[in-house]
Amino acid sequence: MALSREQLAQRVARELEDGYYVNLGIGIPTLVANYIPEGVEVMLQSENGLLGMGPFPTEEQVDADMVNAGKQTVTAIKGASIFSSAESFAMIRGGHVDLTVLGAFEVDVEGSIASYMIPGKLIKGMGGAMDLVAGADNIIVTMTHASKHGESKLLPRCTLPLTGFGCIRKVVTDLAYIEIADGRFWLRERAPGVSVDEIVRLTAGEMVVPEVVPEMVF
Amino acid sequence: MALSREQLAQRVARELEDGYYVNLGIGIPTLVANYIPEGVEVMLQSENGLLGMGPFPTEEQVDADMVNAGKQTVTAIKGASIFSSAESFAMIRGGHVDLTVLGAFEVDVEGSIASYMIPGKLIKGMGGAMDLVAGADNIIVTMTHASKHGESKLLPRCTLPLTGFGCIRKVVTDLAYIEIADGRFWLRERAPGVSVDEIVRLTAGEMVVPEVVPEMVF
Amino acid sequence: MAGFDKVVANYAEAMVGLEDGMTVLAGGFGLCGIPENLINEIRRKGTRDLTVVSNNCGVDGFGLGVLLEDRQIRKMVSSYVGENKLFEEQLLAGILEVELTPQGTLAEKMRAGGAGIPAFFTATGYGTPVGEGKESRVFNGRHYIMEEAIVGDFAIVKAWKGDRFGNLIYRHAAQNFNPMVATAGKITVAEVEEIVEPGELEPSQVHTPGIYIDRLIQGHFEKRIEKRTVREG
Amino acid sequence: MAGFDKVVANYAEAMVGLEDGMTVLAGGFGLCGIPENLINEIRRKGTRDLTVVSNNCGVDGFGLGVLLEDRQIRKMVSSYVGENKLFEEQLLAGILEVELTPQGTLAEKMRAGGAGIPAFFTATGYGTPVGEGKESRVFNGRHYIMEEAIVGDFAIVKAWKGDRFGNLIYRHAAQNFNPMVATAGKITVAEVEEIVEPGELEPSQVHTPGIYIDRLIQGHFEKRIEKRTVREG
Repeated sequence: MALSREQLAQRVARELEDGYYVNLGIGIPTLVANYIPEGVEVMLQSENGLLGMGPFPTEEQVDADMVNAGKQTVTAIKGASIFSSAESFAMIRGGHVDLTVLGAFEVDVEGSIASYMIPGKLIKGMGGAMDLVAGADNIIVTMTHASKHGESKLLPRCTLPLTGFGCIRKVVTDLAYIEIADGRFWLRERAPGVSVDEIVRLTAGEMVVPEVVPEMVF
Repeated sequence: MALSREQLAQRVARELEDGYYVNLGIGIPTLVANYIPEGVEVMLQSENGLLGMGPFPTEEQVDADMVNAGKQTVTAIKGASIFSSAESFAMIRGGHVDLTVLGAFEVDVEGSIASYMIPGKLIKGMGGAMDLVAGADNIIVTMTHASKHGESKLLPRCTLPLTGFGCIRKVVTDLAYIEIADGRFWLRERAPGVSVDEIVRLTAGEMVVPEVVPEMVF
Repeated sequence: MAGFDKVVANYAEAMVGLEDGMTVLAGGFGLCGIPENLINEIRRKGTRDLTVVSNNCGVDGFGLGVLLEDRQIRKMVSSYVGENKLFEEQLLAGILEVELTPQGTLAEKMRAGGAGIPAFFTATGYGTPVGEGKESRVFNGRHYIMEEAIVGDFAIVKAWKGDRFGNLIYRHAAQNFNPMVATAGKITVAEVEEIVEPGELEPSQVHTPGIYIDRLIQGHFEKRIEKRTVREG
Repeated sequence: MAGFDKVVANYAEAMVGLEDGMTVLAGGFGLCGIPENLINEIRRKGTRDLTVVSNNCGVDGFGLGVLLEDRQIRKMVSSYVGENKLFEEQLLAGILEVELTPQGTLAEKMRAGGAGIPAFFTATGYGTPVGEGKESRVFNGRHYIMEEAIVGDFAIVKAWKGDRFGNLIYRHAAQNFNPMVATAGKITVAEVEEIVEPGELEPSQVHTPGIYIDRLIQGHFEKRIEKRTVREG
């Protein structure tokens, strides 16, 4: 069975290490915060200018001056710091954030990612996504493996305009955990009950399939 | 008579306007702070990272964490701000300081300045001088008009390594107030009792001499 | 102006000199920390053909969105403009131009503009539509593109407290783009929740030194919330 | 390390991993705000062939000057090195190299190093010995040179207060180069006058966010004054 949104978040959360500074994109990546493993502490960075983002506020705590990169009202943890957006992206661009998790439309065997623009549709903008993919060494993309029509999102080459060129090494889809290296996809894990054949069939880019592909356990 | 150090500072101080942010270099420029005209308020910038430098501290006020660009202990006025050296030079390089006053070895008709290095002597470094001359629109150089041996410091072309290229428009020497424009010096004022002839004789670079050259009054 | 007192009497005075065709930089992120009254004054003034540089364009009827109603904006330089119906309409009708700029590059372009740095290299946007037509170069085996600084004719920011000398402190995450915007305007106007006397702000805690601020005004703020998200108390 | 607690037990632990031949960035201006105990630990450790990037090289017997005594520094990158007899001797003897860098360019090169900007343009140094051999270019009719970023293997800074997460606040003008140095080290070590608990520093008043700090230690400081200037009380 394909992973649920929660399972996707759970699988991504296993990549978290103690002491990681993490930037979580909008959507499924945000859910990762709910599955931080036992014994692991991470600190959330929000690119508008907040390090140490806390949970949503209670009604009484709501403050218009306290929002995250998704413009949602949030809180700050003890030991947080708040700074300008220039400082925030200095932090991101300079590679100081340990892990970035974000969604995508397409990823290719070179590690390029398309996530912000579908030609013909209205372009709303890339926000901080281009800076995030260019700045981080360690990025996890989460997305469905294929479109509703069965078209693979793991391609030999992205067809949509790129958000970043050659910057993605890890992808968690609803079917598999895949690494990108040497211009190929490497199948590392499969979702429970999903066959290697199905993953291969829905992966358009060249993929290396090891003899044993462990099943994820939840 | 050639101007004294105090008179040099006094003459420079007449260029101050109300509301000016000013950076004063080490030596004679520092004395300018003693001659701020009546009704004029200026704020002193110190390039290590202080805007709103006050007078030297009393014995009781001395604080090792409160120094100016000359590494002297200083105080801060009410309404001062303190920041990093990157921010300080952003301010300087970005042209936000209204007036910079500094000394020099040589100035030439193109407005180039040499002030930090005499080949063959030990080079101690340029500190912030190169940033200051490159960043400010409005710079006043103060220096003696000629060396003890009568060699002009106002040259067709600087002979020493430059601190800045084509950036100086105003020079106050112990003999004259001179502006630089169109590749020439323009004699604007002379020190009390100093003849135009003497100034001309001690100026190596091409100089335009108007019919009337007013005498400075102190 | 006497000495360093930057306080002006009213909003009309705050925006004196703003003319048709100018470039205006505006602080704020979404609706957080925006100079809402200065924006309203631009609306009232009716200045047209503006190029506005701001991370977003407000929402319909609030923030920079109000400048769309009388078509005062000709071009918007932003990283994200998805919150605004009127924006979309004017864009599709071809009466509004947009230059999408990655958020971090936008912040850095304004910081550079204020800091006298005409251009810098960044990996952001290399190999993407943002990098098209821009010079690229390899440093230490990695590809970068050259981005140029942004300087505005006017810059408008919103802070929490400001002293009469223009020293500003921002409140919480309302800081966002305001500090860079403040440095990059030929004329910079700040509106604050509270004007205090010089000496009341701790010098080393000032976010924006007064040297960047030309005019200061105290305003009342609605502080509209764009996405109110709460949890059980 | 458990979670984000950056506090280390002693100075030896603070400087673990420093090796011969490395580049060390050090905060401070003159003797103001220098990481004096971390410098002394480098002395004690005897690490050699260091390239040290710092605005100055201390004075004889204090600050970075102590690293000259056993000839631990091979190259110094500074804007001004005029306060030090031993420095002069080693320079003239050819056992020490110096790369003079304008003060603002030095600050910006380290800021760029920490911010992922490999190079930037500045007018500072154009047409001077600093600009020789560097690419120059005209923007808006003005000449600029390209300067590249500086990144260090180690960065050592001194702050006033730091919380266990490494968030730092500097005291008065002891801020100077410390914030940029803190961002530009592969390993950054901070020593502070006082370690406080997370939550004790106001988030928007933190000068250096803890993300830049790998290790934190509380020290005792002599805070020697370089030029004591006073007026009548």
